[in-house]
Amino acid sequence: MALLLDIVSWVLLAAGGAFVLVGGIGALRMPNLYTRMHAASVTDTMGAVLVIAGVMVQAGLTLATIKLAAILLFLLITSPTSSYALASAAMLAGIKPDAGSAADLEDSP
Amino acid sequence: MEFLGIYYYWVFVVVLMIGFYAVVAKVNLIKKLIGLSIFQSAVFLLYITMSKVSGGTAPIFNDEITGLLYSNPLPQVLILTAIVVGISTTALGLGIVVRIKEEYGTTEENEIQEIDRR
Amino acid sequence: MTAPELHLPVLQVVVPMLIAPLIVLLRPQGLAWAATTAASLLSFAIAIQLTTGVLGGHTYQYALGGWEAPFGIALEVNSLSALLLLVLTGASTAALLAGKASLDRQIEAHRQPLFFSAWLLALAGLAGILVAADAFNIFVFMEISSLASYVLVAGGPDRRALPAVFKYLIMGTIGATFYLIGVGLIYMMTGTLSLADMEIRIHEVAEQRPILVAAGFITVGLALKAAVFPLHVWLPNAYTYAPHAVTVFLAACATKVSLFVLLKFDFVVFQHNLLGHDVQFAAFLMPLAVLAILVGSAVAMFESNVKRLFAYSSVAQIGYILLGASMVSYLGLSGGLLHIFNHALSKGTLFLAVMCLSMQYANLQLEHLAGAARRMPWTMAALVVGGLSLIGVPGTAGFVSKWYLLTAALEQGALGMFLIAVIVLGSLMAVVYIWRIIEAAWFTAPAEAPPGAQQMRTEAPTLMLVVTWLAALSNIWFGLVTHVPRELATTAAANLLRHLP
Amino acid sequence: MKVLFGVFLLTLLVITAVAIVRTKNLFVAVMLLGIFSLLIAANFFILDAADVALTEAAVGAGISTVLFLGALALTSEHERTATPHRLLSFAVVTVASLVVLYATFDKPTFGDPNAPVHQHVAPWYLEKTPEYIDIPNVVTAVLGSFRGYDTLGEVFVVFTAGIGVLFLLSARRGPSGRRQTAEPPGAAVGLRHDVIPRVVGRLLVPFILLFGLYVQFHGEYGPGGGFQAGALIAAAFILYALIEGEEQTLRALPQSALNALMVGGALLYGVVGLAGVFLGSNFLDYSVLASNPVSGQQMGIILIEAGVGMTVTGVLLSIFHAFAARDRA
Repeated sequence: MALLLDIVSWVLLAAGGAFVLVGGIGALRMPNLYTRMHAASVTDTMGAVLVIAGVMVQAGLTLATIKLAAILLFLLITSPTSSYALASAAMLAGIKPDAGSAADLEDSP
Repeated sequence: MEFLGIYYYWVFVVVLMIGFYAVVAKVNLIKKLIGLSIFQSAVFLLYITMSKVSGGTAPIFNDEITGLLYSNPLPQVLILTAIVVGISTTALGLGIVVRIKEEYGTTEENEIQEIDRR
Repeated sequence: MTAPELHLPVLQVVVPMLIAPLIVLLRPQGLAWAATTAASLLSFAIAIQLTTGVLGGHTYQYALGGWEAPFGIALEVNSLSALLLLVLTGASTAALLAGKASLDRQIEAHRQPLFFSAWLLALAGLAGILVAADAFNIFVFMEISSLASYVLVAGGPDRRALPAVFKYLIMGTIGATFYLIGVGLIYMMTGTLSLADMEIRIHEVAEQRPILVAAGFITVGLALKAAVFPLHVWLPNAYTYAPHAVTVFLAACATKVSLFVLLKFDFVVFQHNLLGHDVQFAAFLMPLAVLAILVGSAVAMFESNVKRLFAYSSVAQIGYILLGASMVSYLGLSGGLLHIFNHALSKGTLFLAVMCLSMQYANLQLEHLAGAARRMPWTMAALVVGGLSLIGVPGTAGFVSKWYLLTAALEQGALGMFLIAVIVLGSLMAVVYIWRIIEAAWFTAPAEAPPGAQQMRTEAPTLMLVVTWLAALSNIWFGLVTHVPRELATTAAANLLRHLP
Repeated sequence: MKVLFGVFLLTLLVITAVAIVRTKNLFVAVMLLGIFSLLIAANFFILDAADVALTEAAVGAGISTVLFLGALALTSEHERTATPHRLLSFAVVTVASLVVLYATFDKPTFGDPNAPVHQHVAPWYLEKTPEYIDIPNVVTAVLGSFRGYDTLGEVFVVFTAGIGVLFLLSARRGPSGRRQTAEPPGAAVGLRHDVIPRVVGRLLVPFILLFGLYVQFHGEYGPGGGFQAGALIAAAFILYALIEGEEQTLRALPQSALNALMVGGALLYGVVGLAGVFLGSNFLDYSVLASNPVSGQQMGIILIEAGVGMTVTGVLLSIFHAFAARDRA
């Protein structure tokens, strides 16, 4: 049983790690702000959820799991909000969503 | 563990000197304050590194588990105080920079000196 | 000893510190000043009481929270701290009493409560350093006093005060952080923060290298805060553009408090534990002291703004104090410590006189002061008395400490001759720069004075003038009746040198 | 495993620091400084310093970033001048680092329980805290009681910074003080028209406040205490100000209330200290506050932590408002 839990949790953690990695590569490689945000959002969603789930399995039924659940809930509310705020701020600053262009943050003031 | 200890100390030195460099070399006043923050943070790292005991845990007693090894609480207390001192200095420094910008219209040290020389 | 007297060391710090927040709430005009002056007077009274006790051969110890020294924080007042406490609280009180009119002019009424609150915090912070016996506690109070003095200096009406105070902040913080690194390294090797405990425990440390590095960091960090040449670059502008009353207060004591910590560490903690530390200390600091005297005085000779002139002279005077210390002898150290007291008297008087001048002269460039002696004879006379004391003319306080320094130099053999030459040369340069002011004030006709106004006597407000003259007279008093400061300084020197062979 | 963690975090720390110094855009530098603080907080956490990690995260990554941004809004975002005397600075820094590195070789081994740091005073705290104070968090015990005088000083450092900034920013503006940029007035009233951040923000504020209070009053049992709580509560109000605008926040918690918090907290601490004197013991001796010395100590610590929390909240919010008001006018 303990072994099974360990395996499950490690699979979750590894999968979460993989998503975080993909998100990171995406944020580096994508051409402009909106596509980068799109790639980075993988880290917020699948990455965070899987890692926290993996840690929850490790912790078992303890106070720590409840705290982790609270963190997860918090993340599910805040990360879309912050992505939204970021994108809307970018719009206000005049960066046009255009997948083809490479208008970068560094180029625009 | 030995390697990590040396590495911690060296990172302390490197970060300390990066901060120090920013303070002495940069001309922009806000950049100087940012450097000052880094400079002070490095010292925090020095203190906290020495508080660590291998196999120890945070110095908060647990009723259920006894016989634990605890890390040293004293440097942690000192650094709590030092962090507060650091943010206070930063805040005051920023207040001064804002006033300088209002009076001189710039936050670059060389331009301020030039204006004063006139 | 009675029960309240036991609490005096902590009251010295806590009284101004706890009155400071209350000042913020005092909105009506003048009340903030009155309350601050009252608090400062109370601190002065406590300092006198402590000095009396110390002169009676007593050393005050205080365990905060009832926790004994290495575990809790201890306070200690001995003759050295008493000497500096007298200077500190006296300077603050004199500056406040005399400075009312000047501060009212320089600080807008609605900002005064905040300003005076910062004043008391600076006073409390400096007093806290002087009574502390714990290395980290010194850091905390150093920061209170530094932050408060930045606020005070930034109160200056000239916008050039702001870049000056920014430089002061950056260099002060670097100094404090260096000090913190040094304390951290010592703590790493000994496991203690109490100064008395360090003195004993560093001895047991086999590996000395971190201690050596710590000694370097602490000495350099404190030298920065004490404006030891060549780390003095923040001082002239900060003193010049600060409000006049603040210059009186800070010039008399702020840098000396850092010197006090420096001496405490180098002579007591390190001297006891590092082989040949006295030699290194002297080799490192004596050249700096000599350079400070020569360069500081030389720059002062060519400076045209009176406040800046005196600020550079302060750099030189710090050099004298350090020169005494770096001779590492009983006489030399006594002379240095005595010079802390006497320089505070003379420079305090001079800056008080400058404050009086500023009531009539908006511009303190020398050429604008032409004929000032006819307009403000009392002020200029006080300035001359202060100047004579700064030069070290017999019969004034400045002479006593210079005499000590000269006799100490005589003990040093061939090197002593050179030091004597430096001291004499420094004093001669002081004659020159004081003379320049006298020349401008007495022997130069005002360039284009409005007709009729030239002969008018427009003195500074009475209270300001009275305090200035009290300060001037104390220069003469302590030049003739030297018992109290000498006793304090010599006892302190003997105490600091207890680890020398 | 932990070694790997440590090396990873430390390396990132150095990279971030280099990036901060190299970037010309101050906005980017401030954001990176926040990341730097978070990284160093993570380092503190794996070094068993939970309290310090919490403080560094709240202060370094939170409050300090907000203050820097507030100042940037009033100054300029770009570093214009290239660094002069680069070689000279490098030389100074190199010499200084060689001096520090000189100490490396004699220092005690990392984590060695027999190192002198862990011998003299520290074990006494760990041993005597249950007996004298009887609270689980030794850091709070040392901070509040054994070295309570330092903490008193710390509160007054914060207080000094608070009145300092208020003093500086109460001055009349100079010639260049007027704003040149024509910023839309919307910036001053917050994100009032942005529905999503506004709804979510309003949802979060009460929880952040609740968490702040939890950290305040749980400081004896877990990581936390007055300072961290003050920073969190201030953060909640700053978030409120961002979504609802400055004026709304000042209506909820006016400047006079902030002044009262600032002054009241500092005085509360001082009065608790003086109570020891009047009850016939030393300054800051809490054991005379109650008939039982141990509960007296606990009472004293709770009171002074409340004082710390009040002052920190008051000061941080005052500073924030002072910057923001300068922006508005």
